[in-house]
Amino acid sequence: MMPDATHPPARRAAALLGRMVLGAVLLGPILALLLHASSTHWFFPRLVPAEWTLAPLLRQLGDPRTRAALGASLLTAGITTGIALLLGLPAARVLGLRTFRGRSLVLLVLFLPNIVPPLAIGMGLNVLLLRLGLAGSIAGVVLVHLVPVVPYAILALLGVFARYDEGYELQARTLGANPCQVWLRVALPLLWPGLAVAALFAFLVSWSQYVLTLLVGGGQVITLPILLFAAVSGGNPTSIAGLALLFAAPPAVAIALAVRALAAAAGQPARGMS
Amino acid sequence: MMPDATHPPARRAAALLGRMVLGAVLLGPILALLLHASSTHWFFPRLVPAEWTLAPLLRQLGDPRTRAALGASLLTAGITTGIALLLGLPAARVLGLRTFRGRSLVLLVLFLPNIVPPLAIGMGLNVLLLRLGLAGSIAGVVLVHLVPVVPYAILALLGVFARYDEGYELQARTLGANPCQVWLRVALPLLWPGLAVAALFAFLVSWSQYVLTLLVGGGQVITLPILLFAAVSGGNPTSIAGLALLFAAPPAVAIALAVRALAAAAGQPARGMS
Amino acid sequence: MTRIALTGITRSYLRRAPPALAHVSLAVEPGTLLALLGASGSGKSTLLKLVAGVEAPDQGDIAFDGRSVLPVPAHRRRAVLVFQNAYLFPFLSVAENIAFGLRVQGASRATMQAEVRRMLDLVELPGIERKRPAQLSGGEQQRVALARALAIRPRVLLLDEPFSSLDSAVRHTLQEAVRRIQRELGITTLLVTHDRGEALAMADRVALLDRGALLAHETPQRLFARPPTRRAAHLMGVTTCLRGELAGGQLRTSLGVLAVDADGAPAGLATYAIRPEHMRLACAPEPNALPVRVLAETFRGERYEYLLQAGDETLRVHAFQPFTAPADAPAYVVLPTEHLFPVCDDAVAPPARPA
Amino acid sequence: MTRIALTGITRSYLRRAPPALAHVSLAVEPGTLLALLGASGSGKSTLLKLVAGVEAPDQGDIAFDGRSVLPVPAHRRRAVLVFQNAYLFPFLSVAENIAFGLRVQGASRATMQAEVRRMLDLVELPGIERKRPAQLSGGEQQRVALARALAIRPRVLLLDEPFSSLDSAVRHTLQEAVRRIQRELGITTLLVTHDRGEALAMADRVALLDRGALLAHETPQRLFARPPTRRAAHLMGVTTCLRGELAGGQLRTSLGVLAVDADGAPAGLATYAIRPEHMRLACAPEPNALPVRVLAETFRGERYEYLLQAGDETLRVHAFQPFTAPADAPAYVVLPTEHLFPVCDDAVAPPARPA
Repeated sequence: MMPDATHPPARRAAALLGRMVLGAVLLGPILALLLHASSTHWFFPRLVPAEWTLAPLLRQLGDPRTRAALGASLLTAGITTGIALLLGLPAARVLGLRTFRGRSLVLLVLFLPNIVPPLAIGMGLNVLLLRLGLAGSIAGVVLVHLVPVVPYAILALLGVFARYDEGYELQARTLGANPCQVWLRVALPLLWPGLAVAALFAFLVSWSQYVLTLLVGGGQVITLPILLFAAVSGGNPTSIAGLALLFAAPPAVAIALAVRALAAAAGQPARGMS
Repeated sequence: MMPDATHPPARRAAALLGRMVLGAVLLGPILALLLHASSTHWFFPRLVPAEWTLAPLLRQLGDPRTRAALGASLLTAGITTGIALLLGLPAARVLGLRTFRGRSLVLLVLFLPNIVPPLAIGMGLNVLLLRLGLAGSIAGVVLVHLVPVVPYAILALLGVFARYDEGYELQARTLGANPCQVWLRVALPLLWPGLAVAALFAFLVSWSQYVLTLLVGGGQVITLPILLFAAVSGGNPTSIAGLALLFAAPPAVAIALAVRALAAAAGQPARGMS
Repeated sequence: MTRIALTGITRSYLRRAPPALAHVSLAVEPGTLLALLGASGSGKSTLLKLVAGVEAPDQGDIAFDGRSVLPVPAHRRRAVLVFQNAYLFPFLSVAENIAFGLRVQGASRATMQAEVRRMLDLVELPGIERKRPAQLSGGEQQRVALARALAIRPRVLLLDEPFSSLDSAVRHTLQEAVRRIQRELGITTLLVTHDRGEALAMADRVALLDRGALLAHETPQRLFARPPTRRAAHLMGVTTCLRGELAGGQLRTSLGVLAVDADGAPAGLATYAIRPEHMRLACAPEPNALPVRVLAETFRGERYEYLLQAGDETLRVHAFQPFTAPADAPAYVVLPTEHLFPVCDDAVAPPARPA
Repeated sequence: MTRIALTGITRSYLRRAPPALAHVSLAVEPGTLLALLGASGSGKSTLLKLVAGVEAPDQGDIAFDGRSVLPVPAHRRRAVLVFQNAYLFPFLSVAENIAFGLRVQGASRATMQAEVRRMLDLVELPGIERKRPAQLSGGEQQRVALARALAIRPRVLLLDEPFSSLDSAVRHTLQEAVRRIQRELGITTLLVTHDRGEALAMADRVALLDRGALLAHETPQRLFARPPTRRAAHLMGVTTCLRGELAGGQLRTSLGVLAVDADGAPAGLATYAIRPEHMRLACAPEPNALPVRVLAETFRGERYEYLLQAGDETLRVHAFQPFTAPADAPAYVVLPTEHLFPVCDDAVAPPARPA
């Protein structure tokens, strides 16, 4: 078979498509929000706002409620990410490196919580958490976030392990590396890019939870999406846009960085992950 | 290398794990909801309700608002699924069958809309749809649903195409099958199980949308999740449970069927997809 | 029985890379089997795809019985491919697989049944109509794939390394079966292979491909005994090529003077080659012997391999018996005149395609 | 120089399937190279993993110089594996790769630098310290992998098909290099291969493995010329085994009577084998000739293969010259007494492991 799949025009077209989608998805909404947030008078049918000012945006950032919500969001997403990686690494290793008959089944089941309406799961879990006294606490919110986050972490890590060759570890062992050295000097450098992507995925999925946080947090755990949605109900467009920008900017930056890192890695010749 | 990966105990353990997770995820919440919906008096610390009756549940089903929401949900999810498959098939074919340098990048970008807070995207798109006059219509809701649904459809189809060998099509062509016969007699039978799973994924992701529907539907497109969330705010536990059951039951049934079909396919010797 | 003629076939995949096939012209006589022999990347599979019609050449023409088939789409060419992977449709039974080509043409049920039985008899697997492909061994799958290909009465049979995933015993039996069937039906066949022995054993003629160029198109015996160029000789396993001044039936090389069969070749610089198994080690000088030092002896079962130093060249000699001479005794390698044959220097790379 | 002794090694992966290795006992003399020859599934790679310590046997003992190494974990055994895939760490330079084993032992910077240079000289790749693995060719990668393995001064070198992904010219050069280095350092080496020629060419002794059982453990020449059992003979390429009644130096088979070298063997049922290249076709009867019908002649380049019918058996004969006899003239196959050798019938399958 000839490698016509590596046709440069096709590759270039794919890269261009990627950039365009990336641009549209990341920059479009943020630009719109930025326009909203920095304007005071912007009504149909004007294409750009009549006046510009950063004052509303800065006012939003100075609000202690906003800062508290930012803290709660960072804390929840951070802890959730850490636990999800710890749980996901061994699971993804088994699922990615071994092939057994029920594998596709296990994967489907793993992913169910993301497919099954989160409302149904959230409410089912809420009954449990209420009885455990964890409802309304960060711990409870983290526990509930793990339900959709762990599958994402496993999914991201699966891709890494699908290309991971245990032979490197075997090789290192016979060269005299003890298990700890094998992990630090061989497995970690090989898995590093994939781990970073998985952490990013996990963080973002947790960061953007709204329904589950609301259900389990019961109005006591106020994360950014909760605050944002409250503002949406309130109806002040400038305040909404400010919060939305705050909410969307860190993920956008993180993703842009990850994409650049991945693109750089893709430019290098074959490594542990390509 | 010895195929110690196909070790029967490991396989059995994995299958058992799968069943347990499946049971916990699917049946747990539904059982809790069923108890709620069929009870009138159930308060802490009782483990089971004091009284049982199906009357509230049946009353809920007779409500015309419930029926209208059910119709809107089915319509939206159905159309979205159809379009997502039509868009996803060629995209997944290219991404799954060709390997090029930027491939992992394109995949990451494709999946961004599911990772990036949907709120940010929804609000960005809302501005656009408002200007197009599509806000508040089923068409607008479908368009917005496509943003998270298409990537899921592509992801599901990617798995199919990763194991798809175009050689079968080449073989059929040289045996005298015209392009239409190649598609109907070869590609479709090979892709069928994967297509079904992709459709299921797409339907469920659309079916369970809440935030995007609310943002773009603007209170005019009332799907089941919207009605359910309104009921949650209202606070009548029996009504909530009834709606939640209605909302969670069809996906649960569909997933159970898909899992059984996949398990049966996995039991057979290697086919187009294993 | 169909005659295939390829004329000036060129096919490029990448714009700036050398073409996969460059200016290849070949004719395959009706009812014969032509082996396309080459390493991976030689363009042999590309050639097969062009004949099948699943790809189109950039330049050149492909004709069956004198009529160009370039305008004919793959599904109407009746040129069937059989691959290394048998590509039996997993959702169909063996009978349904064999009948596939007839079914898409709209043949009747009775025709299909009769044809399936006939084809299964032909490939010596009677009675397995109802089995599923997954229940068959690798060799059986290839036989069914062959039956399926032959069921549509193809004009041309295209075999793309059909034996290379089979173990050697099954491979040999299947090679014999394919050769028997091909001769019985008199079907014009192209066989792509990277296995020299397979090409020599099965083909009426062998086309040697190298990096998109046709190096030789010969009968197996002639190609093996007298490859025409240095590169062709190398691909046929010749490791010794001696360059020297040819005059009066003698080749003056840097290693010594050899009597060769000049056969009317003009005097001047010439290159002669010899197969490793045609050289012989000796303890005493004789005609056409060169003094050598034995660097290494390797036992490889069927033969012994000797690595020799002659002047500043190393030679490899294959012998069927070990060479037993006292250490430090002088050794000679004999290059018999009847086994030395002239080779051309390689043609320069084919000219780039005119824009 | 380390002596390896394996005693009664058994290893099972699946509870109800036959074991990957059953009761294998082997000794490797210090400084020698033992080839483990077998098809896939013969257990040869498993054996290597057990010696390396990355897997443990179910039964039996592995000793280096008389001391059991079973309690020693893989990273302290100093038994280094080199795989078909070179497994060079892609995030390290060539020098860092070679120094890996020394670094995890805590060697000094100067030691590592000196050792890297020494090893690169040994594998004939001086000066490539700063290159990245991805910049090397397949053969160079294998050389670096070898250098990395040798840098820790291993007691035992374990080579798992290290040449099988290389093309034949590179493979031959690397085989010679490995053999030279192995002899120079006098390092006890196990080489796993499925390539008969490679095993015969490189090894001091060859262990023939088949479905987990050790069939033979011999020098290459003896194993090739006199495989001890039918199955071993089959694996060494012998296709003709004749069973008959042995009496007074004569074997009475269903095809005829053959004079054989009985050499004190008891009279009674016996099986004699002969290599396909040791038989010869003839036009007239002579001693030890059987009448045959020539079914097919196949030209395979280095040799001609004849498929013969003798009684109701088919024989395969390899000849280096074509057999030219008039069609329909009687033909005979000659089985020279000096090439007929007795083979044992195969041992019954090893007994199941006592529970």
